[in-house]
Amino acid sequence: MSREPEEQSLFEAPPMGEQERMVEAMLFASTEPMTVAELAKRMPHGCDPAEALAYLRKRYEGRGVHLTRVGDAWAFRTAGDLGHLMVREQVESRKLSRAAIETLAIIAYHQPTTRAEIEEIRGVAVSRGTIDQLMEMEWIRFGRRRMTPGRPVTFVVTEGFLDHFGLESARDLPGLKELRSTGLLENRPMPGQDLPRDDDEDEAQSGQSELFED
Amino acid sequence: MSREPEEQSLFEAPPMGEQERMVEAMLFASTEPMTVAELAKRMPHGCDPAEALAYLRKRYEGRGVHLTRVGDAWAFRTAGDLGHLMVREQVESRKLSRAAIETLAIIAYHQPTTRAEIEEIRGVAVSRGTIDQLMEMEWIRFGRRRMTPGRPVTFVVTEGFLDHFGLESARDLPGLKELRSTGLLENRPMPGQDLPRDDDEDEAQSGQSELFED
Amino acid sequence: MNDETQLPLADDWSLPERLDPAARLAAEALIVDVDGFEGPLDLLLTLSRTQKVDLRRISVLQLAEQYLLFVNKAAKLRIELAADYLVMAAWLAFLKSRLLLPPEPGEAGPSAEELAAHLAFQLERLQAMREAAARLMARDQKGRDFFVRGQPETVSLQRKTRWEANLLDLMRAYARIRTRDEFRPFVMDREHVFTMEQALDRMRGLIGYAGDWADLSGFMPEGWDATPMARRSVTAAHFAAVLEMAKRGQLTLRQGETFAPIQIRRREPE
Repeated sequence: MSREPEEQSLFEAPPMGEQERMVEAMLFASTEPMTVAELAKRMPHGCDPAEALAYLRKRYEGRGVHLTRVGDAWAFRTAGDLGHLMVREQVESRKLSRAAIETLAIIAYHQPTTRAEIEEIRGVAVSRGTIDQLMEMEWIRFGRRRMTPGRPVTFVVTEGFLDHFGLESARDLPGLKELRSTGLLENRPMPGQDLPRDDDEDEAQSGQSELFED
Repeated sequence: MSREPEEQSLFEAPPMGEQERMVEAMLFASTEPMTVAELAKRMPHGCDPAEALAYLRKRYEGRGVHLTRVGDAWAFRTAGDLGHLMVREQVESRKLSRAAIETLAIIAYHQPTTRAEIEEIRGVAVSRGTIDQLMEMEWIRFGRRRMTPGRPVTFVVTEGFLDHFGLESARDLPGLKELRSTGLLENRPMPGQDLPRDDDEDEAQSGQSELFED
Repeated sequence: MNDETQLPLADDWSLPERLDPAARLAAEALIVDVDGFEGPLDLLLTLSRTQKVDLRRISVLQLAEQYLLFVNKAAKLRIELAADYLVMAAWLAFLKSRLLLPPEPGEAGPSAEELAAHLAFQLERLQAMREAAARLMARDQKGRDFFVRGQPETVSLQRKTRWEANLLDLMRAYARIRTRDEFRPFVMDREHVFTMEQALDRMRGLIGYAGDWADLSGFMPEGWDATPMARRSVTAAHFAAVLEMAKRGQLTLRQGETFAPIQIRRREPE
C-alpha cells in the first residue's frame, strides 16, 4: 500500500491489486453480469477493470466459484461440478417443449434468422406461443430486419441466454465450427426455386461469419 | 467415480482442497448464512467443514470479499473498506402506466411523431405528465420539427430506449401483421371487420419506411 | 440385415407393397403415432433411420417409397393425414418418377438428383439442429448446475424508481391501440371508402327505378371507378347492400353465370 492513498487517487489510479479487490467485491455482490463499462463507472478515475478482470479470473481458476464471461459482461458463478451440493438453491425451471428447444437452437446457430427460415429447417410452422415464450424468458430478442422483400424481422439470442447456458459468446456454441464446415448452417434454397434469396444468403452468411472474424 | 462410492466415502472424505471448494460454492450460492452443521449435511460423509472454513477464511483475507461469521453461521461479505462501491440506488420497480406505454409504443412505431398524431391514434388527449415522464426516463426525446403549419415538435425514441428493449433500431419492431403471425398477439378476429386491416398495415409500413429515408 | 438391398420399384406409388418386410413394418408402426410427428420432414427423418446409413448416403428413392407406403397405409386405415403430409406425398411421387425415368431431352428445371440431394440436405440439417439442441440442453445450466450469488449485496440505499416495461408490453400496447382503431368511426374518414350504409341509402332511393332486370353496375354513383380503391369499395358496398335488400324482400337479384353482371329487379309487394 502506498503512504498517501487518499491523495494519490486524485492523480493516479489505485494499484492493480486494489483494483482487483474492487472488481471482486462488485461482481460478488451482484447477481447479474456486469460490463467493463459498468465496473469502470463505479471505480476511481483511471482504473482498468479489464486488466483487473484478467487477474481475477486467473485467481479463481479451479476454485468453487468461477469468474465467467457472458458476452461483454462478467459474473461469478459456482463451478458446474458442484451443482449437486446446491440442491436447495435449484429453481424449478419451466419445461420447454421440444419445439421450443429446437427453435431456440436454430436461432442460436443460425442467428440472425427469420421465422420463415426456422420453419424451413423444422419443416413445420412455428407454433403460436413458442417465440412468445422464448422472448418472455429473455433468451431471444429481435435482431436487425432482413433487407429482403418484406423486410422480415429476425431473431437473435440474448446475453441472458449466454448466461443461462454458461457461454462466453455465441461463438462458443457446442459444435458450431463443425456445423459450419459441413455447410449445415447454410441457407440453401430448393433447387430451381428462384426465391429472391440472394441478399438473404449474403446476410445470413455475413451474420454467421461475423462471429468468427474477430 | 469409484466403484463403490457409498462405501468408500465412509472411509475417505474428499481432499481438503476439494472440501474448501464445496464450502466456497455453497456459501456463495446460499441465500442465507450457513452453519457448520448445515454445510456438513450437504457434503459427503467424513468432511470437516469447520476446517475447510478456516482455510477458506485465510484465503479470502485481504481480498475484496471476506468470509465472515454471522452468529454461529458463515457468509461472504464485501470487505468493509469497499462499501463505497456498493452504493447502489435501491431500485423500486413500478409498472409503467397504460397511457405511458401506449404513448411510448406509438412514438416507437411512428417516429418522428407529433403530439397531435399520438392523440389521434390513441383517441384521447396525451397528458403533459406522460410525455414528461417518458422524457425523464430518457426513453424519448425531441426530434426535428415538422415542416407543417405551426412547426410542431416531434418525438423520437432514444438509444436508452433501444437498449432497454433489446432492439438494434426502432425499425426492427415487428408490424401488426408480423405480431399476429408470430403468435405474439392473440389473433382475435374482429367481428364484422375485414376491411381496414390491410390499410393499417400499409400505414404502419410507410411510417416505418420513413425511418429509412434519412 | 437387408437394409442395403436394392429394392424392387413399383411404378404406381400407391402400391409400393414390394418393399421389404422390415420397412413395411416400420411404416405401419409409425402410423400408430402419426400425431407424434412434427410434420412430414420429421416423419421422413424417422423413416430414414431404418436405412441405417449416414444421412449423406441415404437413398432418397427408398425413402420416398417408405413415405408413400406410410401415406398409403394411413389412407387404408382411414387415418386423416394433414394436408402437408399429402403435399409431401405428391412431391415425393413426382420426385420418384423423375428419379426412375431418364430425363427428357431439353427439359428445363433442376434435375431429379438435385432435388433428391436437397431433400437429403434438409434431413441432415434438421438432424444436426436436433443434435445441437440436445447438446445445448445438456450443458450446465444456470440455476440447475451452477448458481448465482445467493445474497446480492446492496449496502447503501439511494431511492430511485425504475419504471418497468418490457418489449412484449410495448408491442401488445401498440396492437391494442391499433386493433381498437378498427372499430373507431374515424377509420371511415378514409377517402374512397364507401360504406354499406351509404350504399343502402342510395339503393333505397334508386330501387324504384328497377321495375325490370337491370345491371347493378348501372346503379353505381358517378365516378365510382375513378380509382381501383374506390371501385372495390363501392362495388363491395353496393353488393352487400343489395344482398341486404334481397334479404328484406325489397328486390330480387340474379346472375347468369360466374363473373357475369349481377342484375337486380324491384320486388313488388305481394
